[in-house]
Amino acid sequence: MNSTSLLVFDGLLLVSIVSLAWAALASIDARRSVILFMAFGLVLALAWARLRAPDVALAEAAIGAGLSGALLLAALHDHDRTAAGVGSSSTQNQTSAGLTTVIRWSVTLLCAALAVGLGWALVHVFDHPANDALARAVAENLDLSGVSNPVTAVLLNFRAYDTLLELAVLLTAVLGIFALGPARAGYQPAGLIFDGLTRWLVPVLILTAAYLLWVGAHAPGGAFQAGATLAAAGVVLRLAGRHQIGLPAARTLHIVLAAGVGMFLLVGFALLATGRAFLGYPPAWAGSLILLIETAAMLAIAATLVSAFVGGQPESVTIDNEE
Amino acid sequence: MINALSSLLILAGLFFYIAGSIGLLRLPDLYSRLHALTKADNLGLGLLTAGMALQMPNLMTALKLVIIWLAILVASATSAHLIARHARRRESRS
Amino acid sequence: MTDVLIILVSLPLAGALLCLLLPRAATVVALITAVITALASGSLLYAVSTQGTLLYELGGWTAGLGIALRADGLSALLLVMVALVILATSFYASAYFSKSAARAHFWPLWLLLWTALNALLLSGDLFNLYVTLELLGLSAVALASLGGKIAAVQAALRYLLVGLLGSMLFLAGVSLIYAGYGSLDLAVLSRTVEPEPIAWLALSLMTAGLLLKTALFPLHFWLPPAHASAPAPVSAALSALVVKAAFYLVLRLWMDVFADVVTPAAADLLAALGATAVLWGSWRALRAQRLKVLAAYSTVAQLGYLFLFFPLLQALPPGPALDAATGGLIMLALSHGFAKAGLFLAIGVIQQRSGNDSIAELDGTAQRLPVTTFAIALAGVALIGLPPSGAFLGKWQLIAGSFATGQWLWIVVTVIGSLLAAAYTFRILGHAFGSQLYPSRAFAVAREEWPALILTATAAVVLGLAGASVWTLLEAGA
Amino acid sequence: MSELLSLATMVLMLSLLLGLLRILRGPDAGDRMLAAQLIGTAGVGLLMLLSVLLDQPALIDVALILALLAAVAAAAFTGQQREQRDD
Amino acid sequence: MLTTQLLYALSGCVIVALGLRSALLHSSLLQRVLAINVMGSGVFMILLAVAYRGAEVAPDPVPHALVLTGIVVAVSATALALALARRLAAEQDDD
Repeated sequence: MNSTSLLVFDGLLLVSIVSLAWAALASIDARRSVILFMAFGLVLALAWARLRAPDVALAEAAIGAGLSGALLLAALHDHDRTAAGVGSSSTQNQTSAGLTTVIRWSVTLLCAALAVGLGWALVHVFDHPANDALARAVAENLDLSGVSNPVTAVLLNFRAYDTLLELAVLLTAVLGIFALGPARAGYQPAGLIFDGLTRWLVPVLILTAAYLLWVGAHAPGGAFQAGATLAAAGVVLRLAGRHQIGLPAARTLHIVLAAGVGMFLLVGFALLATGRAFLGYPPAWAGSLILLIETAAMLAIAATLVSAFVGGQPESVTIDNEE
Repeated sequence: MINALSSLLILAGLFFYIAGSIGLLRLPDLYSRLHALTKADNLGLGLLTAGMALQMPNLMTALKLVIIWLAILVASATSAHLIARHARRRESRS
Repeated sequence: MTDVLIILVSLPLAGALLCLLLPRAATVVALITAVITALASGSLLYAVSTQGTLLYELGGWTAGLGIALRADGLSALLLVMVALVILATSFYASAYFSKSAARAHFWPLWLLLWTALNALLLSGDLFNLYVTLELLGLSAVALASLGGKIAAVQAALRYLLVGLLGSMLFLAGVSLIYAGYGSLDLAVLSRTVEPEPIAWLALSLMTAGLLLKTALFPLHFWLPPAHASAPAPVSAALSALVVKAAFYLVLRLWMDVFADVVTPAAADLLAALGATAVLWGSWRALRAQRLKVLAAYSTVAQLGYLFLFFPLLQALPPGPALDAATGGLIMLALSHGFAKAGLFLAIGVIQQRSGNDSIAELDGTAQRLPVTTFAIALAGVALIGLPPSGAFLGKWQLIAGSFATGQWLWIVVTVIGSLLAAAYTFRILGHAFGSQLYPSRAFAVAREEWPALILTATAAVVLGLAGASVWTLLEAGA
Repeated sequence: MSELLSLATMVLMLSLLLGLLRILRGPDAGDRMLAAQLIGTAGVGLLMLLSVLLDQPALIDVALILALLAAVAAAAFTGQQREQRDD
Repeated sequence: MLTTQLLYALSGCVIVALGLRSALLHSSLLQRVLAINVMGSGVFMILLAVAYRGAEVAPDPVPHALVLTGIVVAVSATALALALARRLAAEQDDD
């Protein structure tokens, strides 16, 4: 592809991204916003692919264009059922009522100034040759990391601590959701066509998740993309009105949700006990330990996302109280 | 030979993409637009995939392309069916 | 020895998992975790005082490629405050939630909050700080919504959205820093950051995000509803610790990493906002009808004082005077942390006994709940800044520094703010010692009353008496 | 061959933009969902082409996930159309 | 200077500003959640543009990893926000 046609491609892609963002945010109709937002995620995945970030493109395709959309659509449905929902402005109308044109314009100007400032600073940065010290350090240590995909090496070895805390964020979110009350009511059993889709789609999603987990060591992929894909299988089952959506019951669900953080901690403590640094894998073991952690993380991510879609603990899973 | 066949398939795929997209934009009502979209989904992507598959280095990648096509096919069939039903119900209500 | 840094993060995290997996034993597990983590925090403080700044490179990778944890005097002191406040509050919470169905949800989230606080105070990496901010924000929101009442959920939702916006601004700043300097490690950045547009813009974005989270006037609008409608132990942690964690980060960035980038005018702007916060927050606290609302507005005011130090730290030349002012700032932050946590716990006791926290209906509290009333009085001593409280030493340094740099305005603000604090404290006590007895006030159990007393006594007496050692520690850990 | 693929990229981009117009114009949710699907189909095609043009075999995987999740999104959208059980 | 890098980075700036404006001005809850997500995508675009090194050179993997972490954190926060909104709607319905 020659550089001119690539430039045209970039221009058109960016125009669609910016106009989708604009339209999604400008719309007053909540349903319209959500659909536009899903399309926005879809086109973003193309941009990430174009920027040679296939790992991110995979995650965006699975989460940005897929699961976030499913979550938002489910929230919209609640909105339809109850008069005051996510789309309504009832909680904030004291601010919107007092919002004068002056405020509106000054905020707009401020944001425009921010965009200009950011752009100007970045132009300034791009004038200099890129600072490659960190990228080079990653490349030099890649052999010791146990994987050959540099992004996986950063996520699960060099900056594994970020990933540990990120899994803690996921756990916090799902525990917060559980604390808010029972799950949504389920969906009605699906019709013939939808059922056919389910039968075909669910096994393919599960296989794809396993493939992404395995391939992540040496090519784009990994626990997050795999977890999101696996979660998509649960979401489809839920939408098809199945009771069994792959989420285990009660105590087991909690174990799976805790598995990602738990496996990280177990490995970390074990290495600490053998006199190494926390999460300082011995190079010979690094590959296997990373796969172990990633498998647990994938299950935890999938269970978390499905639980978030379900909107709470499935009925039988409520924690029993002594009282 | 394979290259020529592949090019032919891709060109044919592009034709249906164009036809489907223009149809989606220009046709007057939801049903005909739905019909146009199915062209782009089923035939456009199908032919494009077939053309690309001929050029793929290994069987695994070609297999992935087939799954991609099937997934789009199923997605399009399901949503087309349900969107049409939804629209029909809405019309009968109003 | 430096292993204690990662232990301080992973221990409460492991405790949270255990509480989740053993819901019946959650209270016991949480209390044991709290005691051990508090001991570890103490040993960190000791290690910093003997060995200076500690560094722990995670995964054995050099900082920069990997993520480093760092502990100096400032972070060690705040860690110990976090540990003591959470330890005392945990004992209180074990009684507060003993009959509540929310208990099974509370303990895992509570320990996740602690994980986030410790991770934030120890992190030496800019992007890692973003993740800890999100962990802190989400766990705080989940805890604040535990009340389940409509007001609590509504306040929690606004709290979440404000917090997310703050994190996003912070992340935008982090991205600019990575674009400009190619590193995320704070130590590397403190050497390489130059006073130039990209650093100013990045620091402004990060600061704006953090000011939202630390609720500096006029970005405080979300704080009173969130802090006033959460369960009492959660309010204590939110007011004493969570907003202070964001403040710590502002301080770290302005005085340490970006010290060469900050201009006096910017420091003056923060102080001006702080001064407004002192006056506005104190005034609203004085006008409050409910104890929790009073305490929440008092937090807005007390955070304002902390920002008054910024122009002093900017203007003072490196040397004893600067160290003294820094110590004063930390003393004030610690003192407020202990006092405000204790105050919220005391209010919780009153609220659980009488069913509400209306100030007008406090009469008789002094006879029925003497320990709690005494705790409120001690908290008042610290909030006003009377001797021998830690706040007295802090405000003394604030005034001394203002004298030294000729910034008289901050002295006036401090005096007016303290008078207003005295007014609202005596308003509470005046009602509490009122003679009319409300029949509903029964006696409380010790587990509920004593944590508040211990915390407020720490603020009002212990910190003041142990003041000198704080300054020594800061020098050791610098 | 590369010229043909470049041409194909442009054609699919055009198709995506037409879908964009429809999604902005509506008028109702069904239309928008159809348009989103066209954008998805064009996106999948574009990813396959980019995979060859930019020499990034992994983009085929991205196309695969996008196609599968498009099916999930269609299910989520239509799942809503059915009434929820009130239990 | 790479034109591609610049184009994507500048678009990222515009998206950040669009998201921030809506997050500050919008009154509807869903719109605010979407706005914050859009703003995050803009930041991610800046990060990935910074990582880009041209069509022939492998990009810097560190920002890729940061963006992946950011995406997962964003979806967690979104899920919690939607759950809170659902609970709020249910409570308001009861009144």
